Amino acid sequence: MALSREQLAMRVAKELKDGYYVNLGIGIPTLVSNYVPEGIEVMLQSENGLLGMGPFPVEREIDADLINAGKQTVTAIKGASFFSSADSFAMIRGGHVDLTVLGAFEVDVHGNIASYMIPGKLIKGMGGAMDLVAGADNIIVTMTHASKHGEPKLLPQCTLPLTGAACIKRVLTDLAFIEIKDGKFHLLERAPGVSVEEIQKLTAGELVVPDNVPEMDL
Amino acid sequence: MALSREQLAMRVAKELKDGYYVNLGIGIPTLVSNYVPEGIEVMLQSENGLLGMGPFPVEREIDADLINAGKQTVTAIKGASFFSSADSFAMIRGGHVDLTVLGAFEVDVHGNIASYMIPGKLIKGMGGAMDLVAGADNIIVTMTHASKHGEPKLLPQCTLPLTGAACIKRVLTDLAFIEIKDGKFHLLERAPGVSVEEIQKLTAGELVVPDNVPEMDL
Amino acid sequence: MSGFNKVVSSYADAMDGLQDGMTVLAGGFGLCGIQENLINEIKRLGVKNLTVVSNNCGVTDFGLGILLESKQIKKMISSYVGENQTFMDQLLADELEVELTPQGTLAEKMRAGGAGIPGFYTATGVGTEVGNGKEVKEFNGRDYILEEAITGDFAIVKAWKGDHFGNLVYRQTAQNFNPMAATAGKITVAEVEELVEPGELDPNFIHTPGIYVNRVIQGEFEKRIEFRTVTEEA
Amino acid sequence: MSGFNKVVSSYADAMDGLQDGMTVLAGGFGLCGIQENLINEIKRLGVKNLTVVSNNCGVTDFGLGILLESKQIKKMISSYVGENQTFMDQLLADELEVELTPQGTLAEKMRAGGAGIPGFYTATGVGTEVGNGKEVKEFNGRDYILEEAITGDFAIVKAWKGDHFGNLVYRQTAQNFNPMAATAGKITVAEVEELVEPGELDPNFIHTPGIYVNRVIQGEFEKRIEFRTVTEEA
Repeated sequence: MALSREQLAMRVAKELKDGYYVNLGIGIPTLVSNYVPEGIEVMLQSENGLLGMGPFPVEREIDADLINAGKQTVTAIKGASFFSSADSFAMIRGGHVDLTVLGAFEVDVHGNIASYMIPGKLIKGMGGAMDLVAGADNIIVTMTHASKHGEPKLLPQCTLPLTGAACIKRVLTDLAFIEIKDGKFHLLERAPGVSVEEIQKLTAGELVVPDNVPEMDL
Repeated sequence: MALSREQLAMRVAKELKDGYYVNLGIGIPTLVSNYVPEGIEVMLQSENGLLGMGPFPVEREIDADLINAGKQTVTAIKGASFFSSADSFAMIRGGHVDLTVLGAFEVDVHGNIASYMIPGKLIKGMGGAMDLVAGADNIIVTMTHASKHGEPKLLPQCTLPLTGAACIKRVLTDLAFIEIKDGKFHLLERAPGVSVEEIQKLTAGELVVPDNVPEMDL
Repeated sequence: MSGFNKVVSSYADAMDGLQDGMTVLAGGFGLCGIQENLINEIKRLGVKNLTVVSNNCGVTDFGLGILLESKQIKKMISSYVGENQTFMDQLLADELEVELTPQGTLAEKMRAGGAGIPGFYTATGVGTEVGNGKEVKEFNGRDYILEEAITGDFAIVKAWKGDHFGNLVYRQTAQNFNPMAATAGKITVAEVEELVEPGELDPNFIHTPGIYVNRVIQGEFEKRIEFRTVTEEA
Repeated sequence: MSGFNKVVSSYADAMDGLQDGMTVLAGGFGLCGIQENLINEIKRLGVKNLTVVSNNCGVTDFGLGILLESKQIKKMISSYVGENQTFMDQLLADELEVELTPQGTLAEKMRAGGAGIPGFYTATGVGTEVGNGKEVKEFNGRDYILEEAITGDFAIVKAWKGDHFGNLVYRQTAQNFNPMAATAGKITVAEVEELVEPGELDPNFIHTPGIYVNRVIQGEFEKRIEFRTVTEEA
């Protein structure tokens, strides 16, 4: 079975380590904060100028001055700090964030990522995504393995305008956890009950499949 | 009579305008703050991270955390702000300071200034002087017209390592107020009782002398 | 009156001198920390062909979006312009130019503009359309592109508290792009929630020193929220 | 214990890992805002051939000057090194390398190092010895030189207050180079006057967010004054 959005978030959460500063993109990545493992503390960075983002506020806590990068009302935890956008991206560009999780439209075997524009259809802008992929060493891309119409999103070469070149090493889809190296996709884990053949069929870029591909532990 | 240090400061103070942000270098420039004209307010910037520098503290106000760029204990006036060295030089380099007053060893007809090093003799470093002369549009150099041994310091070409190239337009010495343009010194004013001939004799770079050279109003 | 009293009493005075074709830098992120009344004044003035540098462009009927609606903006330099259908429509109809700029690069370009840094290198955008036509230089084995500073004829910023010297402090994530915009305008106008007495702001914790600010005005704010997300009370 | 408790209890732990030949960035301006006890610990460790990046080098018997005295420093990158005779002596005797760097450029190089900006252009130093051998580029008709970022194996900073997350606030002009140094060390160690409870520092006014700080220690400070200048009481 393909992973649900919540299961994707659960699998990503297993990559968290105690003391990590983490930037979570809009969508599935945001859900990761609900599954931080017991005994581990992480601090969330929101690129609009907040380190130490907390959960959504209860009604009476709502504050127009306290939002996340998705423009949603949020809270700040004890130990948080607020700062300017220049300072926020100094953190990001300077490689101080330990883990970045973000979505994508396409990823290819060279580690390229396309996530911000579909020419002629969707022109919203890259926001902070280009800075995030350029500044982070440790990135996990989360996305569905294929489009609604069954078109692969793991490609030999991205077709959409790139968000970043040669910067992605790990992709978690609803079907598989994949590493990118030496110009190939390497299958690390498969979603529970999903066969290697299914994954292979929906992967357009070259996929290296080891003898044993364990199921994900969620 | 050559101007005293206090008189130099008094003459510079006449160039202050209401609302000016001013950076005063160590030595004579510092004295300028004692002669701010009536009805005019200026705010002093100290490049170690203070806008709104006040006078020296009385004994009981002395605070090791509150010093000026000359490492002297100072005070802060109402409306002051403290900031980092990067933010301080952003102000300076970005041209936000209205007037910079600093000393020099030599100035030449091209507007070059040498003020920080005498090879083999004095190696203290440029501190903030290079940033100040590069960042300011409006600079007044204050110095003695000649060395103790009578050697001119207004030269056809600086002989010492430069602090800045082609950046100085106005020099106030103990003998004269001089403008630099078109590769020449232009005599604007002379110290009370000092003759044009005396000034001419102690100026090595080409000096343009108009028909009428008024005495300074102090 | 001292040259350091920068308080103006009307929005007309606050935006005096703004003309057709000028570049305006605006702080704010989405609808958070925006200069609600200064933007209204720009609309009232009716100046045209503005270049507006701002991370976003408001929504259709609030924030900078109202200047799109009135077709006063010729060009936007922004990182993200979703959430605004007018924007999309004008862009697709070729009525609007847009220069999409990565968010961190945009923030740094404004900071550079204020700090006398004409250009800097960043890895952001290397190998993408953002890098097209830009100089590439290698440092320590990695490629970086040259990005140039941005300055504006006007900068408009929104602060929490300000004093008559122009010292400003921002609140929480309403800070965002405001401090950088403040440094990079030839004329910087600050709209504050609360004008406080001189000396009331702690000099240790001023976000924007008054040297950057030319005019200060106290405003009334709606503070509209774009996405109201809540947790159920336990 | 949480991964965000960065408090160490001994100076040995604070400087653990410092080795011969490393680069150390140090905040401070003159003797103001210096890491008195971290510097003492470096002396105690006896590590040699250090490159030290700091605006000044203390005085003969206090601050970084004591590491000159003990000949632990191979190279200084500074803007101003007057006020220290040992420095002059070692320099003239060729026992010490020095890279004189304009103060604003030095501050910006450290900021750039922390901010992932490998290089930037500045007019400071154009046409002087500082510009020798550096790339010159014209922007809007003026020449600028390319300056490169500085980072360090260690950064040592001194703050007024800090919490166990590593959040720091500085006091008055003791801020100076400390915030930039904090961002540019692989390992950043903060010596604070007062360690406060989590939540005690206002999140709106944190000078250095904890993300930059690896270790925090509370110290006792002498706070020596270099030039004691006073006004007579009226």
